[in-house]
Amino acid sequence: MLGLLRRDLTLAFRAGGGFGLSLAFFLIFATLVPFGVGPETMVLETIAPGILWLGALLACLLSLDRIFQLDWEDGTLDLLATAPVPLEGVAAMKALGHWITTGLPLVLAAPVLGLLLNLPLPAYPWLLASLAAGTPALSAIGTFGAALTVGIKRGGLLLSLLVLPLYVPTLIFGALAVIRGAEGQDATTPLILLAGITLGSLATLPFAAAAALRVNLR
Amino acid sequence: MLGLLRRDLTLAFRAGGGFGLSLAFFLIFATLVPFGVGPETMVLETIAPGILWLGALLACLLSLDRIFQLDWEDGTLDLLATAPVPLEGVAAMKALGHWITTGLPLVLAAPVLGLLLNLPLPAYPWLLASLAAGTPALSAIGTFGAALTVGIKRGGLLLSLLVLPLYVPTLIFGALAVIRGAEGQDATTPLILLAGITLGSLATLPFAAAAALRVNLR
Amino acid sequence: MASLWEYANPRKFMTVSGALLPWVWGIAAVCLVGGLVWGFFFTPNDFRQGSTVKIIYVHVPSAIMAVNAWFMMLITSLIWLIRRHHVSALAAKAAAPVGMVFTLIALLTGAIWGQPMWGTWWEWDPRLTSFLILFLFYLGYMALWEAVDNPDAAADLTAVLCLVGTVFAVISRYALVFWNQGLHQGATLSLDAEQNIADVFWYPLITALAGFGFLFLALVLYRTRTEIRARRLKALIAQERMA
Amino acid sequence: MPDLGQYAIEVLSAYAASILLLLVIVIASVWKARRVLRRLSDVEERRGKTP
Amino acid sequence: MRESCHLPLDLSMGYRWPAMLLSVTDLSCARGSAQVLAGVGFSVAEGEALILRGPNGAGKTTLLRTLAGLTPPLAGRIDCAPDAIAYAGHADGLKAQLTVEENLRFWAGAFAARDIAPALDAFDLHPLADRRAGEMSAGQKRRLSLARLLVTGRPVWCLDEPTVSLDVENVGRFARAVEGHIAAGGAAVIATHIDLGLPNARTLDVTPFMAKRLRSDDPFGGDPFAERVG
Amino acid sequence: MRESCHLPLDLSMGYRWPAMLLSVTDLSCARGSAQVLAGVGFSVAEGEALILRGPNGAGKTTLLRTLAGLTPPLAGRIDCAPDAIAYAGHADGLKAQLTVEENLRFWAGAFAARDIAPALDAFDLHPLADRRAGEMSAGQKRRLSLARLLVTGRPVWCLDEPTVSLDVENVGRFARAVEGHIAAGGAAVIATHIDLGLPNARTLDVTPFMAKRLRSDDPFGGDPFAERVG
Ligand code: HEM
Ligand SMILES: Nc1ncnc2c1ncn2[C@@H]1O[C@H](COP(=O)(O)OP(=O)(O)OP(=O)(O)O)[C@@H](O)[C@H]1O
Ligand SMILES: Nc1ncnc2c1ncn2[C@@H]1O[C@H](COP(=O)(O)OP(=O)(O)OP(=O)(O)O)[C@@H](O)[C@H]1O
Ligand SMILES: [Mg+2]
Ligand SMILES: [Mg+2]
Repeated sequence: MLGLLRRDLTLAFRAGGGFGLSLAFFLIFATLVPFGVGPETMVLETIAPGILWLGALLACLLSLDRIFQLDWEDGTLDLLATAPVPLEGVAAMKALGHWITTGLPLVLAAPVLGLLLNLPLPAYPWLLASLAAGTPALSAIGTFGAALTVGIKRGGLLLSLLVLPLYVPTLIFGALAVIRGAEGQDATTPLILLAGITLGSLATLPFAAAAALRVNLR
Repeated sequence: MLGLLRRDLTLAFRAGGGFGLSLAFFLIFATLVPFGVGPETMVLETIAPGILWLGALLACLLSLDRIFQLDWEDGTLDLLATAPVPLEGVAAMKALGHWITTGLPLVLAAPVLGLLLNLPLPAYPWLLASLAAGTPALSAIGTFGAALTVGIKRGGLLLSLLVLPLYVPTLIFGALAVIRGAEGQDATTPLILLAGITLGSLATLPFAAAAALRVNLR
Repeated sequence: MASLWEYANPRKFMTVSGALLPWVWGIAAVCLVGGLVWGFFFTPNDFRQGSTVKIIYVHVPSAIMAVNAWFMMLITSLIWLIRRHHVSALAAKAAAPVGMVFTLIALLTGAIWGQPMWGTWWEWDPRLTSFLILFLFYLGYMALWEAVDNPDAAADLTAVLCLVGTVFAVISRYALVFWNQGLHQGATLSLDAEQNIADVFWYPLITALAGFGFLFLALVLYRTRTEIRARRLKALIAQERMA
Repeated sequence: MPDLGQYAIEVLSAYAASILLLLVIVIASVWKARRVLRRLSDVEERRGKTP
Repeated sequence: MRESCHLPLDLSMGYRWPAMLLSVTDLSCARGSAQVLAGVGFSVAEGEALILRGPNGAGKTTLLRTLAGLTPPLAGRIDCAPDAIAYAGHADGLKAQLTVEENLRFWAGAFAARDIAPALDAFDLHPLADRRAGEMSAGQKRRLSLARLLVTGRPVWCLDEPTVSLDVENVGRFARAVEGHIAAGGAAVIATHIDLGLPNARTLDVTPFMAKRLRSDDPFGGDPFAERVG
Repeated sequence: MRESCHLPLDLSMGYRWPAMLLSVTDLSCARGSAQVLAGVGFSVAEGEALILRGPNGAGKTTLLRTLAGLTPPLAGRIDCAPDAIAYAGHADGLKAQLTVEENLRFWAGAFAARDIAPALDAFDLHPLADRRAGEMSAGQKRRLSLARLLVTGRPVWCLDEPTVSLDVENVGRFARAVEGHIAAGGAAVIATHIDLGLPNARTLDVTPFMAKRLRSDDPFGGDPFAERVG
């Protein structure tokens, strides 16, 4: 199972594997927002926390459909299902791999992006903490969604549709933590709730994902 | 070549084909923004034009990588390249098909979405006009990006990275038209510029896309 | 003139660039150190901007060279597309990271300069924003080179991207000016002498500019040599694998 | 050392950042050049032995 | 439906397998929502190879997927030790960006095998070991996907047209690999249309088991909507 | 490199093709960045079928892709009328969500053919006409992708392992389709490892043309990085 994680990471680092691209997307998204919204500093400051979290969420979303799709297309998933590894473990490893390649870079680069959107200084630690606590949930939920839609051609948008509502609580608490932080308040409560969501997703969703995979392989 | 368009549309309408999903994505995105940004009407009103255009752009983006990917994987693209249809025509038809399945529904549904974000009343005609004039450019640019990255596994994020900077002018003029409209001003100039970009992209990018396809098929 | 294309032969390029490089490195070092030391230590402060005016000696040259690097890539890409000279494509590949670093320097020094001058690190001003877009173009261009395995295909695709990207960069710039009038300075280095800044700032500035220019040249030559070797290495490894 | 007045931090950090970035690109280039050259000469040598 | 066989031997060691490795009784299989096969019964003992034959669309792939546990059977039973089956289908499960060796190592890891050298040997993959899977010809890829079977360490091989794209020499290698496997006490169920060069293999034609889809009594085999509902 | 042949006949009508449909002189082909074949020469006349043989990895697929114009040749010339070649490779270009008939109609449209009935007949696809391509067995899909050749109306078929997954009966159908095509004045170049039942076909073994990749004189065939760069 660690072999699976290692393989996925190797694939991500190989040419065209997509490591770091979520970061690039996030960067681009954060730069595009002012183009749409207009350059007024005040408005940007108000919406910065929400936009940053939205960007993280979308960067995650864009890479979801490849979690299982490639393995499904080339038959790897069939073979993994018959191999002596539990599918739950496969799903968990896939989620972990996804987080390492998309969530982690976002967490590390978040401060730079905050700068672009004029995020107020006191919000930075909260941005970092909330991203660190929340992005694993995004990966876990996304893996579940990807498992549901594996095998559906052009499933990308369907996947977004399924996953976005599930992302709402994470988004709300994540953004709330940063907003509170930006206003200089304490944001421990939303952060704890966020961590709760993450732990809950990590504990249960791999099982749901494995069940969905089994159905889709039939 | 019209056969290609007809086939693509049939595929889009069949189960799992993805028609209407861009709309659904747009809808969800528009509902998520208030969660991230907070529900203050005033802030929402200010950012509504930009967010609407951003949503359209992202909905487009999410469906781009499938424009050529599936045809490449199953060998259809090889066969089309040897068929008596010019690849430029193939690229143009693909762009048109993409616009009909993603751009057009957005244009038609834009008023509803404006409502969700408290878009000021005078902005509606400008929203409609700018989306109608601008989304074809998004599809044409996106088709070019998709042709560049066809054949690259997990090319989705690379594609976004390549395409997003190209989207900037469209986004700026599109959002500007709506912003001016929302302020009750005349927005003809950005609209004309938008139409200019669209015409320019439609006239030149299919050739660039065909060149990229030829390279990728080698 | 026909003989100019001979330098696109890898071997010829290697000999010529090998001979040139020490000189280019030398001139680059002299101009760069000279210009920066002159600018930093031996120029007066501006009466309005105070000592911050010294930032100009890194900001402006890097900004100018960042744009020029893109133009150089555009031209080499065109040469590759039209005349299929491999070295030309590799030179474009070699220039991209250098251009990206120059862009980054311009962005960073601009941001640092913005704090005392405009009271903000970042402002969505057309000049600044189009530089950010340029930065993104560099990123995308480099990512595309990395993502495509076959070197010739990668050269073709990135060349097409460079062409299309240039057009859109120009449109973006225009769009941005339309969108926001901006805070940024106008041209300082115009040929029209009336508008130019005072000579005390001007001479060290063009020395630093020459320094950045020669550094760019040196880096591109040097990196192109590396790319040529890497290309040969790749070909040899492929050959061994096939055997 | 010239007197930089109240903007000392800005000016110094601008110069430091620029010089740092220039060093990064130069060192990265040299590093990559060395690595490629080493690997290339390995391979060429191997080929030279087994023609 | 899938049950482990009730034999006194310890199956998990993998050194000595019981005589009957796989036996199938009155099995009905479905693909998508339609029943494809009905009443299939056969058994495969240690040291045996069974060739599945039948025209295109007869249901060989469906049967093999059911045996491998990827599709649940509609009816009937499959008696087989748990985790005894190694399946190889039409798709080959290779990653284009990984080398031959990396691909094999990954599967060796998944099946807790230690050594990939015998697998590389069996299909003469040593010269290709550092080649990326995406840069190989169709037959070379197929050899790699067959080599995977040797690292699974599983007694029953269920193979779906394994020799597609293989040249004569490699079909021979494959036959030797199967013979080696069954000589070591394994078994194989192989669907194919061509001659594999396995003279001692039994053959099972699936044609007689093809479900008559318009049979009036039970056309959909277990579909609850097959009866008139209103 | 690719040139139309200089024959006085009007080729575009498709009723009467000139004697020599395809001729290849001293062709070098590359796959990825490595040269695979060198010095290939052959020609195929009207009414002829040429079987390409060679071990896995010899370069059959590479040669066919070069003939079809998908990969530019490194050197040599291919003399052939423009738009004369119909290519069918390992991938079959079918859309899983479209029915058999819709798939065929699409290709018929792309090649400006009027009628798909003969193609359906030739591979007995009428009973499957309304089935979605995704819901067919491997052999049924392959039949559909072969039927596509009949709607291209092109004189030279370049086929890469066309009979993969086909049962004996359908291999027979394929052989008859090829015979009918060449009897009507067409030609075929077919790479395969098995016997196709085309007794009159010529055979070309590509093994002698495999590029000696470690030859010191011209290891890369046109790659400017072949010389030592210093
Ligand atoms: C992040 C912020 C900034 C960026 C990205 C930026 C970018 C640029 C660019 C692209 C140029 C044009 C070079 C050319 O001629 O091609 C430039 C020149 C210049 N910048 Fe900035 N700049 C920034 C901030 C500032 C600030 C805060 C100041 C001073 C108040 C400043 C002063 C200048 C001056 C004096 C020039 C020379 C003008 C000329 O020769 O055209 N910049 N900068
Ligand atoms: N995904 C599917 N959904 C519904 N029916 C299917 C599906 N796949 C195959 N079938 C049908 O089920 C039947 C059995 O298919 P199967 O793939 O098992 O045949 P096969 O014996 O393997 O044939 P081949 O020799 O062509 O591979 C066929 O009639 C086929 O049309
Ligand atoms: N994408 C690729 N990149 C680099 N080399 C490749 C690629 N595909 C194939 N090759 C190599 O090129 C050579 C010729 O491959 P090709 O596919 O033409 O062989 P083939 O004769 O069709 O073999 P098969 O019978 O196995 O299909 C092989 O040695 C193969 O390893
Ligand atoms: Mg089958
Ligand atoms: Mg082949």
